[in-house]
Amino acid sequence: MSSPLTREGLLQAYRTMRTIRDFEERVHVDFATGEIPGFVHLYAGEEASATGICMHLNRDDYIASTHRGHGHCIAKGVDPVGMMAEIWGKRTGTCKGKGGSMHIADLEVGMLGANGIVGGGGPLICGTALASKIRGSNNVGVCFFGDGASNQGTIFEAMNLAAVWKLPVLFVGENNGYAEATSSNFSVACENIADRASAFGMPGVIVDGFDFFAVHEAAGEAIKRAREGGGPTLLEVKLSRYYGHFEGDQQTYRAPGEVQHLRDTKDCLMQFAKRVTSRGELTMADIEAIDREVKAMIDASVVKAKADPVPLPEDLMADIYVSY
Amino acid sequence: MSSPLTREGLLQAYRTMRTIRDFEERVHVDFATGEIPGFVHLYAGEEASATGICMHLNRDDYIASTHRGHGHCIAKGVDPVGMMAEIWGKRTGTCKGKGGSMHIADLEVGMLGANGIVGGGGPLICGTALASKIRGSNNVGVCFFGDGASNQGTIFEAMNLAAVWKLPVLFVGENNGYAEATSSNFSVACENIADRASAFGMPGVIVDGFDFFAVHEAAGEAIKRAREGGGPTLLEVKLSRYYGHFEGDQQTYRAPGEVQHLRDTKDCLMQFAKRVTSRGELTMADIEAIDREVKAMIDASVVKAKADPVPLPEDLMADIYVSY
Amino acid sequence: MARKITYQQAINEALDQEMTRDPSVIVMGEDVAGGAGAPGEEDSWGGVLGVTKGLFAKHPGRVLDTPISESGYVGAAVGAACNGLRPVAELMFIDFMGVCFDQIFNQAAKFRYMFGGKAKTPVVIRAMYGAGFRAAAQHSQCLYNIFTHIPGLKVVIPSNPYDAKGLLIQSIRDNDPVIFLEHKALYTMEGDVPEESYVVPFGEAAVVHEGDDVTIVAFGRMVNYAKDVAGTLRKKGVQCDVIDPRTTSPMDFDTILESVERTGRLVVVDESHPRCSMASDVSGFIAQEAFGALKAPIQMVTAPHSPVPFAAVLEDLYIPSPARIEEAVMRVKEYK
Amino acid sequence: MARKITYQQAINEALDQEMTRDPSVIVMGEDVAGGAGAPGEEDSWGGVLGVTKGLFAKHPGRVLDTPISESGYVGAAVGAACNGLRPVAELMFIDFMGVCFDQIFNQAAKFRYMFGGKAKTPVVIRAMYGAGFRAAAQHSQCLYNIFTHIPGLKVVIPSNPYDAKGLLIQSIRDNDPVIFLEHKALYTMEGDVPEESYVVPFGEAAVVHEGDDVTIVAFGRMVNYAKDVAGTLRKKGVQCDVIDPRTTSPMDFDTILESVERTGRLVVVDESHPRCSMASDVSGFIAQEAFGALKAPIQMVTAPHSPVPFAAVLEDLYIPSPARIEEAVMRVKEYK
Ligand SMILES: Cc1ncc(C[n+]2csc(CCOP(=O)(O)OP(=O)(O)O)c2C)c(N)n1
Ligand SMILES: Cc1ncc(C[n+]2csc(CCOP(=O)(O)OP(=O)(O)O)c2C)c(N)n1
Ligand SMILES: [Mg+2]
Ligand SMILES: [Mg+2]
Repeated sequence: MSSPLTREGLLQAYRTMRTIRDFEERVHVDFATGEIPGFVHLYAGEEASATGICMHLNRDDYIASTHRGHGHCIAKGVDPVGMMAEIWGKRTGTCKGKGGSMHIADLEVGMLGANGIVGGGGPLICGTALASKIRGSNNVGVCFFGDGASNQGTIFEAMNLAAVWKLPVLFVGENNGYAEATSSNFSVACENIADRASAFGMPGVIVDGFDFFAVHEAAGEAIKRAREGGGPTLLEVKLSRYYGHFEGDQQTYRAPGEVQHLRDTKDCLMQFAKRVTSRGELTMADIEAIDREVKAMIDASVVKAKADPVPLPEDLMADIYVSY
Repeated sequence: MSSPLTREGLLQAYRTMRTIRDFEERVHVDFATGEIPGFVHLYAGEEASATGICMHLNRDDYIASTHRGHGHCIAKGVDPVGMMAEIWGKRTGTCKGKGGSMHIADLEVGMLGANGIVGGGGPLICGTALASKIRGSNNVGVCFFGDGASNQGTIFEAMNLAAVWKLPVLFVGENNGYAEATSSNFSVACENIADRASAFGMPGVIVDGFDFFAVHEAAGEAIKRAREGGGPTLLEVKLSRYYGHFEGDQQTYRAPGEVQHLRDTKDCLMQFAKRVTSRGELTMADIEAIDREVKAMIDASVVKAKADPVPLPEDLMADIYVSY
Repeated sequence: MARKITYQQAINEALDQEMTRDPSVIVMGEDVAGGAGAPGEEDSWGGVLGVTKGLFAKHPGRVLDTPISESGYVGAAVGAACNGLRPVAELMFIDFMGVCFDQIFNQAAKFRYMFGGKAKTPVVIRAMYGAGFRAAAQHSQCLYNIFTHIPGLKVVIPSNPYDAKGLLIQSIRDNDPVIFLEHKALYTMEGDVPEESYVVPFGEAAVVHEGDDVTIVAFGRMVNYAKDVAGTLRKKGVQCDVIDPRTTSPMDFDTILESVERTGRLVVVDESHPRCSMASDVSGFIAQEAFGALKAPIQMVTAPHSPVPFAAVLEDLYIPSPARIEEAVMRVKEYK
Repeated sequence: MARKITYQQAINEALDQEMTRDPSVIVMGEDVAGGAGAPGEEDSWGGVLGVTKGLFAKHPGRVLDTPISESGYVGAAVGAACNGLRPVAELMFIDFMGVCFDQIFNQAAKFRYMFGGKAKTPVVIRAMYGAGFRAAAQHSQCLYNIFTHIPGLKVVIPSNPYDAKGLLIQSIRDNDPVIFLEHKALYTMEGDVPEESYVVPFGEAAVVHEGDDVTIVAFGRMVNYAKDVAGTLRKKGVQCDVIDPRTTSPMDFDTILESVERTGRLVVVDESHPRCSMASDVSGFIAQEAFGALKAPIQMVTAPHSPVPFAAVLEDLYIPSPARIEEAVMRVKEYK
């Protein structure tokens, strides 16, 4: 299979995936020390999904994300430095420290928010897509949701609404096999999430979420169709999360060695690097340069986040309304 | 196709359908005089569905109904005399005049209520079925819902839940082509409601709702499977309502002559009578005897309803809680 | 200003004028475009009671029928508001909020705050509320107190055609999420309504009757009852201020405070159930802020702590009556 | 009575004892059975914070994991209650009520009334509420006022382990729908809890501190703050009654009335937003029923009209503090 990506594209893809990975690994470490407050859900392991999809998007396209939103944010172009400050609860954060990990949003880059409510993003993305359509632009909306969320009424309603209104939406069911501790084999009554597409008269596609190129290609087709007025698609991405549901989760519900095995054999960054270097599309030097660059950036983001000021008392009552 | 019904069964089927029809036609007439208060949604035209399905049910099986609930109530064994009084707002009504047309319920005969909330019954019926299952009885639950309701998140969630928990439930999508004034061709993104069954790993069956025998047979199979532990089924019944969405609706959204044509060519009572008499299963005398008997009963129910007392002031604060 | 139209027509006119003025205004809801896909007449319905009738033809492509998926389309309205539109979503009966409340109170209401001031969510959710139609427990509730509780929402309850038009135009132009509640029993109420466009600002109560003996604060349909009672009592020598807050969030507590400081006596009339209601909200506020001025116990006239009954005789008992309002006013007036 | 266990253990014990006593009691919710279908350990989780851990093995077939379909399973609990079970459904965070409110307030709450007294719906909906976990705007709300408003529901807010156990047992045995709210910051609170089964009746407030100068009514976690403040103030010569209503519906207004008639001064402490809150509910009631006894303005100490912020420094400002409670008590105490 030939890759439609340029060298720049490949570098960008790797940089994005590496940034997500390092961001999450670092949050994992810092959470353990007790310095990061609240509930934090890490995206490590799933990088190929957000990256392969969001590479097709412009600034004016929107995504709606989930509680596990850091990866989607970074892939859509939210500044990781601001994100880190947000997660640390600082005034310099993307949301001035008022949202935290579960509510990072940056409408300026088309990121409509992580969401503390499972399935909350489905209806919302129909709205951004409707606005794009009514304005006559060719922008699209992408809704990320998990296997657990695929059983939430809001997601079903959103799929039907998007189909009825022929909206330019891509529904991305990130099936990592678990909703908290509950298996998707239990909670999803049909075989695959993608099987639900036919209930809404839209195409359903399954893709290997460890394979950046597969995700990229499948998403590209669906997004192209959406931009051209062909309506919504349901894309199921099969993948795995490397950490617990949230930080602190002991994960005793998982099979022993489950994650290590995936890390060793299927990791998306590893596969990507192997493929592009073996084909001579990028060199190990390219890869390592990015690794260094990203590591430095993430380290710096934490140094900055730690040093940054916390919100001011007057922030408590600010920005509740535009006017009141 | 041979009918598994005895003479007694055929008489009962016809009596039930005739009772529903006459009940609704009479409410239609009395509503027009302004004597009946509130919102009233008539089931006339759809009789074969409620009847063909509920004939398979016992007293301890439950049904959950809709705003268009009179037919389901009568088919499940709620007393039409009490229902008429309820619709007239009388203290002798099934719900003591406190529920009205949209909330007739009689738990003693397994009727869990009409419902003013579209899609409200889906989750509820999962609950009655769960209770049956946990108790180890072989009782089932039947959820009636419309084509419009088939787009409501609660119905999707209920179908998934019933499948996940392998509950003895029959989901009956009564597709009469409209939700209020909106066509199901518009609102349901796939071809048939039954196509949605595969999204929940259950069988989906389509049946002609003007044909009592077809409904009866299809429902029989599904209910048998449910009783035997085979889990839920989605049955789509294609039918039509003869009156407006609610009483007062001018129905200008319908094609001219649409209803008259169906009444003339497909009416479920007409088809039923033709079939059983032509086969010699019942005689015209049998049919006419029921017609007379039902007419007298409905007439009497209205005479009684009109004469019955209205609720007492103290009823306002009665039965809010079991104890408070 | 001599033209008289109904509350329902005033709402239709506000929508029409705003859609004409601003192409980013869209309307969506069940049957608001008259029934999509149906074979008969176009724009047959215009919403369940015909309030949006005629908009579909005048504003092609901007009046959208929806499936019965309230979470879906109310959430879509919220999302569209984040992407530059000013959607007006019709939630038929406010009683249906239970199937879509999350999109309203956890999403729309909180975006601006959670996102550090970077979001703007100019969405209007219109719905009918209130008892009196023999529509029973699931189609007759008020529920405005629930929305009033939620920071980030604005809540509007017009009591007459003039306010309905001006407040709806303001709601559409407003940059925050607005819950706009229409009492179904007021749709046929007639009143003077200017033809041209105008706004009634939020957070400014109307004093619809003046007097120095007793302050009556009433909401929505109850304003009209209170005004009638005040008229009757004037003839009996009791002078009442009747205050219509018009919006419960923001709420013009200043006007109430000023009045109670003058009268020392307060009656609050609210069609809701009593617990944690607007009646208790106003009473609690005054008991905290104007205690020194109070000369009598505050009286709350509300519906009872019961679901709305179907039978006419019970529903009529359920709804606060002019007689009960008058009685409450006399009770505080005569309190020594 | 010497055994100390935590609030969380008390809840687990109540569930366990009732499930043992009555086979019609079942428990359902997300991960309450530990994570169905997963390949690892059985009963791994026991609900998101482990409250139901261990029940799965002890009560086979009666502790059920659910898909993330709150309308679906909460409604199923309601339906099962109509068919003879006594389900306890766990709605993880009360903030999620927005995706399933209809099944609670239009279905469960209204059945008995709408059906003319023929239904009985003994369902319990358990959920966490409250701020303090840095869980931000969508996982930190109180919302009990919303449920309190709805006729047909009962609402329970235990402030300590003893009450948590006794009230939960009562909730399960009760024949009406009950919203049972657990403050997440109280899960680790220890207290004396009898091993045997017992009930704390609904509608009976606890007076957790006694004094004749000022009445403090507080809810949930705030009861503990108020008690501490009362302890401090006692040393400073100010004597407070601290009343914990324990259930807000039914609500023991009598105990509050009796206290205010004695003290003439009232402070209400409520972790909710202020509008249409329990704070305003109690204040409004007293301003109507005990006006003659009041010697000072009622003071409401609540969270502000803002979503719950994430940053610790802001969340700490958001939550009513002992300092603010003390200040309010002193204000009413010193009022002339
Ligand atoms: C409406 C709602 N229900 C439940 C939760 C609690 N919750 C948060 S994440 C989660 C699991 C989500 O699983 P999935 O959709 O598969 O996403 P994943 O965590 O695997 O990325 C649950 C149950 C919630 N936040 N919102
Ligand atoms: C949650 C909710 N949304 C909307 C309505 C208003 N409503 C009542 S009946 C109805 C149409 C239902 O259509 P369908 O499900 O096809 O049933 P039918 O009336 O055709 O029998 C609508 C929109 C409602 N009662 N509840
Ligand atoms: Mg998952
Ligand atoms: Mg229909």
